[in-house]
Amino acid sequence: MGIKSDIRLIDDNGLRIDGRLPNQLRPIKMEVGVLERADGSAYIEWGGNKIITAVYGPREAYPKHVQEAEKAIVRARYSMAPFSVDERKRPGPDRRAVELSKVISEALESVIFVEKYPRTSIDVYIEVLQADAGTRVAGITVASLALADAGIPMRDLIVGCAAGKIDGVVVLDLNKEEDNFGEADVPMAILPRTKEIALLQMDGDMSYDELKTAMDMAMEAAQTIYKMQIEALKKKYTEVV
Amino acid sequence: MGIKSDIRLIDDNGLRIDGRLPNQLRPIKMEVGVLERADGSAYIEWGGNKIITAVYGPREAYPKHVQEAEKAIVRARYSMAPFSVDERKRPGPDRRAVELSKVISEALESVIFVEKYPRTSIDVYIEVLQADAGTRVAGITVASLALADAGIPMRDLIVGCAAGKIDGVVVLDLNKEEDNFGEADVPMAILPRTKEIALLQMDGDMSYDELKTAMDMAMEAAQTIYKMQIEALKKKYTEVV
Amino acid sequence: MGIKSDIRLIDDNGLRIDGRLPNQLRPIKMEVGVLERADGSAYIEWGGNKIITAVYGPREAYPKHVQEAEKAIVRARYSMAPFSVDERKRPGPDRRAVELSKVISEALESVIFVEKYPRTSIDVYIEVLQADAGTRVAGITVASLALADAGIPMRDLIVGCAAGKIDGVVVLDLNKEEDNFGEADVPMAILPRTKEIALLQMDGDMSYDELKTAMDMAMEAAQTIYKMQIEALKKKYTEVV
Amino acid sequence: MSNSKFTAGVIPEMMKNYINRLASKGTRVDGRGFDEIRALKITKGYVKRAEGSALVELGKTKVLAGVKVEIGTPFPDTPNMGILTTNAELAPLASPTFEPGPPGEEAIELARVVDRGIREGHAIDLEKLVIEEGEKVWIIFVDIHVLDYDGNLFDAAGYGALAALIDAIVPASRYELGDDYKLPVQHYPVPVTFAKIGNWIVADPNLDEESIASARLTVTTNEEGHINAMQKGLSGTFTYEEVQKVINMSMDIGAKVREIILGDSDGKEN
Amino acid sequence: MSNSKFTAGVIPEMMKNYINRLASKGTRVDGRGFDEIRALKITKGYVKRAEGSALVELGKTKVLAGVKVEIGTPFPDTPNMGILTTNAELAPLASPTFEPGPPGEEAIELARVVDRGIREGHAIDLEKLVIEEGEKVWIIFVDIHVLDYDGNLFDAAGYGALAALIDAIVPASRYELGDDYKLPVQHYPVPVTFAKIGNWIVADPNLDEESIASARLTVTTNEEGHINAMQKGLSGTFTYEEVQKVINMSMDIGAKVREIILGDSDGKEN
Amino acid sequence: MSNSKFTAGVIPEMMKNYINRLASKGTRVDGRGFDEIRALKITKGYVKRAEGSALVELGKTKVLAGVKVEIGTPFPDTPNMGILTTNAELAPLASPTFEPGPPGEEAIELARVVDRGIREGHAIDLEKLVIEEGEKVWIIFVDIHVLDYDGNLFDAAGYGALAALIDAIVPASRYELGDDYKLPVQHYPVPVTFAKIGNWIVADPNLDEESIASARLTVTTNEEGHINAMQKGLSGTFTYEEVQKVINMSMDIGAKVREIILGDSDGKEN
Repeated sequence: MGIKSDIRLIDDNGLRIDGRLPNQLRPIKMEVGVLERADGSAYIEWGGNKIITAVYGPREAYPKHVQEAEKAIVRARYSMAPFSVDERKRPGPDRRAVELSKVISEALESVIFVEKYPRTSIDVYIEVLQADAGTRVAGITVASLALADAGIPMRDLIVGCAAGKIDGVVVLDLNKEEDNFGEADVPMAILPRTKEIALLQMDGDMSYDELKTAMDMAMEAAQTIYKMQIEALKKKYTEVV
Repeated sequence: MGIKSDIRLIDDNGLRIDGRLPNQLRPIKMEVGVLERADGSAYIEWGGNKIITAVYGPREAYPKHVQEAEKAIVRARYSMAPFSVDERKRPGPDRRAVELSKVISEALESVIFVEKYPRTSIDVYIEVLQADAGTRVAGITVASLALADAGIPMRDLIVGCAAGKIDGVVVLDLNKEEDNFGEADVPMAILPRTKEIALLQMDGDMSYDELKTAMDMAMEAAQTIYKMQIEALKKKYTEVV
Repeated sequence: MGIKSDIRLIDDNGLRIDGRLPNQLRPIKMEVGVLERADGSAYIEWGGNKIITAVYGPREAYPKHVQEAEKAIVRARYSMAPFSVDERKRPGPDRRAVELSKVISEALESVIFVEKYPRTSIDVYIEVLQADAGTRVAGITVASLALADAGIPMRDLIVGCAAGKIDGVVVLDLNKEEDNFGEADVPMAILPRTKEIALLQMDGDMSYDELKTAMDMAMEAAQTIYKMQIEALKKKYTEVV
Repeated sequence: MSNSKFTAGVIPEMMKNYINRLASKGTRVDGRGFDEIRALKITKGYVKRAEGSALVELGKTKVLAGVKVEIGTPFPDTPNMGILTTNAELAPLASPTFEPGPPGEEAIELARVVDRGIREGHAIDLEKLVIEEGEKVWIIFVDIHVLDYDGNLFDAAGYGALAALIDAIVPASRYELGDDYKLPVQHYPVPVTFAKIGNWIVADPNLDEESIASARLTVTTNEEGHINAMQKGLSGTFTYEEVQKVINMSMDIGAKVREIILGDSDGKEN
Repeated sequence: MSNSKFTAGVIPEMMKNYINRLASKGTRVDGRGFDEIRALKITKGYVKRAEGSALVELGKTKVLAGVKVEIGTPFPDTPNMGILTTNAELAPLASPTFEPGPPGEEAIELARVVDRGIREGHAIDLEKLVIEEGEKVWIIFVDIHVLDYDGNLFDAAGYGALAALIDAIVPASRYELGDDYKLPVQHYPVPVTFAKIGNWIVADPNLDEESIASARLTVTTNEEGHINAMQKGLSGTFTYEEVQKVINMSMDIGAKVREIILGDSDGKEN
Repeated sequence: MSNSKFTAGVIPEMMKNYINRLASKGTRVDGRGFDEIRALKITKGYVKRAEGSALVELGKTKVLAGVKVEIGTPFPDTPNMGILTTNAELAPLASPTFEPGPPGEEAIELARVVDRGIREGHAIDLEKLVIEEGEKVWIIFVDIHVLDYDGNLFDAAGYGALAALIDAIVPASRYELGDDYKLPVQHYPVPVTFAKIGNWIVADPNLDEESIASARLTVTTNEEGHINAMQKGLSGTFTYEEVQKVINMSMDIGAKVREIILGDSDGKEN
């Protein structure tokens, strides 16, 4: 967070640089079942983000020594295409991608009935084709749909959503400029029915009250996103039937 | 191909910078059975190229997951010594070497009765000790001898030969300067008895007729090289007996 | 060895820059059993060196293809912490560390009854936390204690000690400045009871007689260090009882 | 090495016989003629953050190509030329047989064949990409991202790369080097790939066909009917006559594909 | 991915039951209260060759943090700031489950969480580390070396990093840039980690507790009571209320730890 | 680590007994005396593209050494010295036990022992390789390429490196820095390696002997009878007396080998 700058992120009317209110999400569009070869797949456009996900599995985990005797392992791999960002990203996972892949894997595992598929892996590939801040939460949201599309049994969908602080104001769903020049970001993943928190990170500087407000905002927005997920799934499966 | 330059590659008498006619090969010298430890080996000098090859196998393929249940795998590894070229080459395979290893492997496999040796590998190591253009076709030619020396059953020898275009003229067997400043190169590998084409690459700019002429030239020269291969094998095995 | 310089390493009184006599060791302090998780561990301060070692094993060797049917493999891994030297060392083994790990492994194996534990590995981790020349011989000395602490059966302890040449004089146990600006270094590892030589390296420039003197000096000092090893072991095991 | 990564598991003998039987009747699994390619859709400008991009759908094969344009130092031996560099990633989301990790030999061959077509076909005028001779030039990064693999990546990637280059701008204004301008594309080399199945040769093989093909040949030709690149693959062989036939077909098909690449435009205004 | 590397083999079901039974009585394996951390000892100046260092003993967990300070080029987008870079190595001597080789995902996460705390908490005033704007700045290398792993590396590493920075000098004289001076540390962000075991939440989990925990949460707070970083881990979940409780506890514990970090001093005179 | 890579499979107990029986009679598998090395042939100038090269045949062991000379920046702490760098590759064509891939510990040890001999023996006058102090120096790349492995790579590689350096020119004219000139070789350090088999010590062990040796010792001496480098290997030990004996033998054998290296010349005129 927080390259200092003179850019004003909130104008006199309390609007953000893309015209949103503090608690307003960017436009979100999801589509389920977009790939031929994957066992499950989904695509999301969330603000300027374009992310495609594929799920393979449950399949025999390979190499063998990663197998676990009593459950499936969930391996999410978060990856950014070289051309998805302003400055070309060298192919291959950097340290950030390794960390995100780990926390996303753990978050997704929290909803999957892994004990049903011992010795297998459930591989979730999250490819960021165009990046505009909030890729990890958008990635979790769309990965959840791909898991559903692959028929992986889950106790709930999972919704990613972030809130943060810019120009001293707590706001929902930071875009790229807000992420670059803002003061804090709080990415979360939420189980919408039980409101459990499966992913929670934070960086920046916030008071306790600000953080509480941010979490409240993200948890409320999660319900909205959850409805969109359901719609996207319905659309696919209604069309099919 | 094709760094632009003022260098004339063909003189007024139609001769090339090394004095060759357009359809003339560089001098070629081959020797079979040059290494102690390898199952088969051979050495070639072709123009300024010096290349040594060793064959190991058929031997149990390792690591196990590369084994194929119904045939041997053929793994050629094309490699240039660091001092084989003007500017020192860093050790280890670069992208070019990976591609050449792949197409050479496929070309060699076309003549080997791989179905005789399931679960094994036939490893062909091609080490370029001194490079002077045309290393891949010289490498295939000498690898073919090393395979024969190793007693690997083949339906034919295989001959590598290239043709190309320089100063607008189609010529056989480009040397280094011709390769650097010429207009096109067409490396081929040919089964001399059946005239089948096992390797074919091309880069540069050629009309259909030019390409046809180049292919004709290479296929004719392949017969000459084939005779040299036979001689080299005879020499080894006559000496032995 | 041997960056030329005007630094005088021996003064008019025959004393070295740290005040030692030619055949004098730096202060040495050892402690056995310093880590919770390791099967055996020990710590040494030797001049400005601080080195900690851990031993794991005998345990099933992994990956399986490194197992040997008739003996344990001894794998020492010599490693320097990034902050252990003046210029930060990039993490991960460099070529020097690979070589040292190999010769240390071989030296340690010479005293271990490896044939008692077929298919296992005995892993010895030597972490240099602060470096001040002579790390390999200090590492062997302390590794020997960690092996004893782990209960690995050995036919003798093993003692590391170096001698060398500075300003034309043969001296014992070079420190960092002497190592940088001196003329030769002879690291050795010695079985103190039988006086066998298990590690011997040398670099620099020495006459036969100088080398002989250096070896004599190191072998004599080894007996002193051996006594300290015994003391350190006694201290641990007396305290326990 | 074998083509194992490109083989989606074992195609049963049955499938092989079926494809061969169809071929003997002059048709293919999906009803195409031998010299007919699958439906081709190209969406230029798909990725806004890239300087140029194109999503290629060739049948069910999906490839996204992106172009990034940055500033760098020219190679010492070509001080008066920009730099072109091509990379391909077989992202594991595209096929159960693709694995994460650094590019394997398939990805490297794919990138190099695409690169060779563009480079040898002089698609881009690299001499127009010099900012300061010997010091500063534009580097063109072409990245091929395979999203869904249903056969014939060479062609899908080649079309994507060319379309993305056509779509691309040189972001001069970002570096205060004047106005942005279109990347100087001067030729349009187009690859067409053929597979040999039994004694038949088919254009644009799909995954099933690739899986049982004995040999593969890619020919890249330009708008003048010249040949710029060829790449034969797999362990089977071609006869001389087959090669000539393939080259001729590649020119015909290439001409049609070129129209689609040039004509299509979506997203960004060009 | 699973947390296999951090699990020291299979903890028998028995152990799990035992820890749960204790928890239901409000206590823990080693007798601590839920919000009580293990004995903490910090030895600054442990490594003389480093510009700053600290040996942390948190219970039986031992971590050595070292700071090296060198000269380098600033990042193009922050020409007026020094550079902070954090690295962690899970040296295989520290645990039978750590393997030699490049940092795995655990080591990378550890380094990044430590880095985030220091960076977002503005522990160091990076603007004071510029030698020549846009050209030359001080690079601060923080290296975390785990020596003995008995649980809760996040906190041990975080304490070590902060203490080593406090201990560190900028070696200006070595480069003939004036006198050495203390590294400008301006804030003191301190992480505190909690594990969820059954329905209980405990601070500073030891290895046994970590092995059976369902979820983990690290909260880094500074001396003003602000939150600078959070990191949730493992495949379990927290409720909203649990998170609020954890944040509050982290501030209380953090304050006490901060005193230890600031107060303690060994070796080097500061 | 064990010497598994250098062991060509299991030598049957029988072979071991046979070699030992011969040794007790003062002879060896190939009829040599204990202090006798195999036939040594050195062909300088083997690779024309290299600045220097030498093919070494030591019995059936074949090693090709090449020297490349390029321009680079000196190390900061030695601004007035050229750079020497030595690399060895155990090419998989040389032995069924060598595998493709980056250099393993055997290749690294080999390169470092060869390097140490040349460097500590001051074979090259690095101070004569400065073009512009602190800015530009000649870098000498010595690359050892093992072609056929029948034992004792240390010596074959060491002879090849020295011979290739003697053969080498500094290609000044290529960089418009005046005429080419011979690389300034000023000393001739020569390694000789011994193996301990049972209680016997033999010079220049072949592969069979290496396979059953318990310890190995390489001693590099120069033309003045000084010792420049030693390297003991394998898990056996030497007595003090054995070491003294080996050092003495290494001087005698080294002197003879030095003549061969200096005398022989093939290919390039020097």
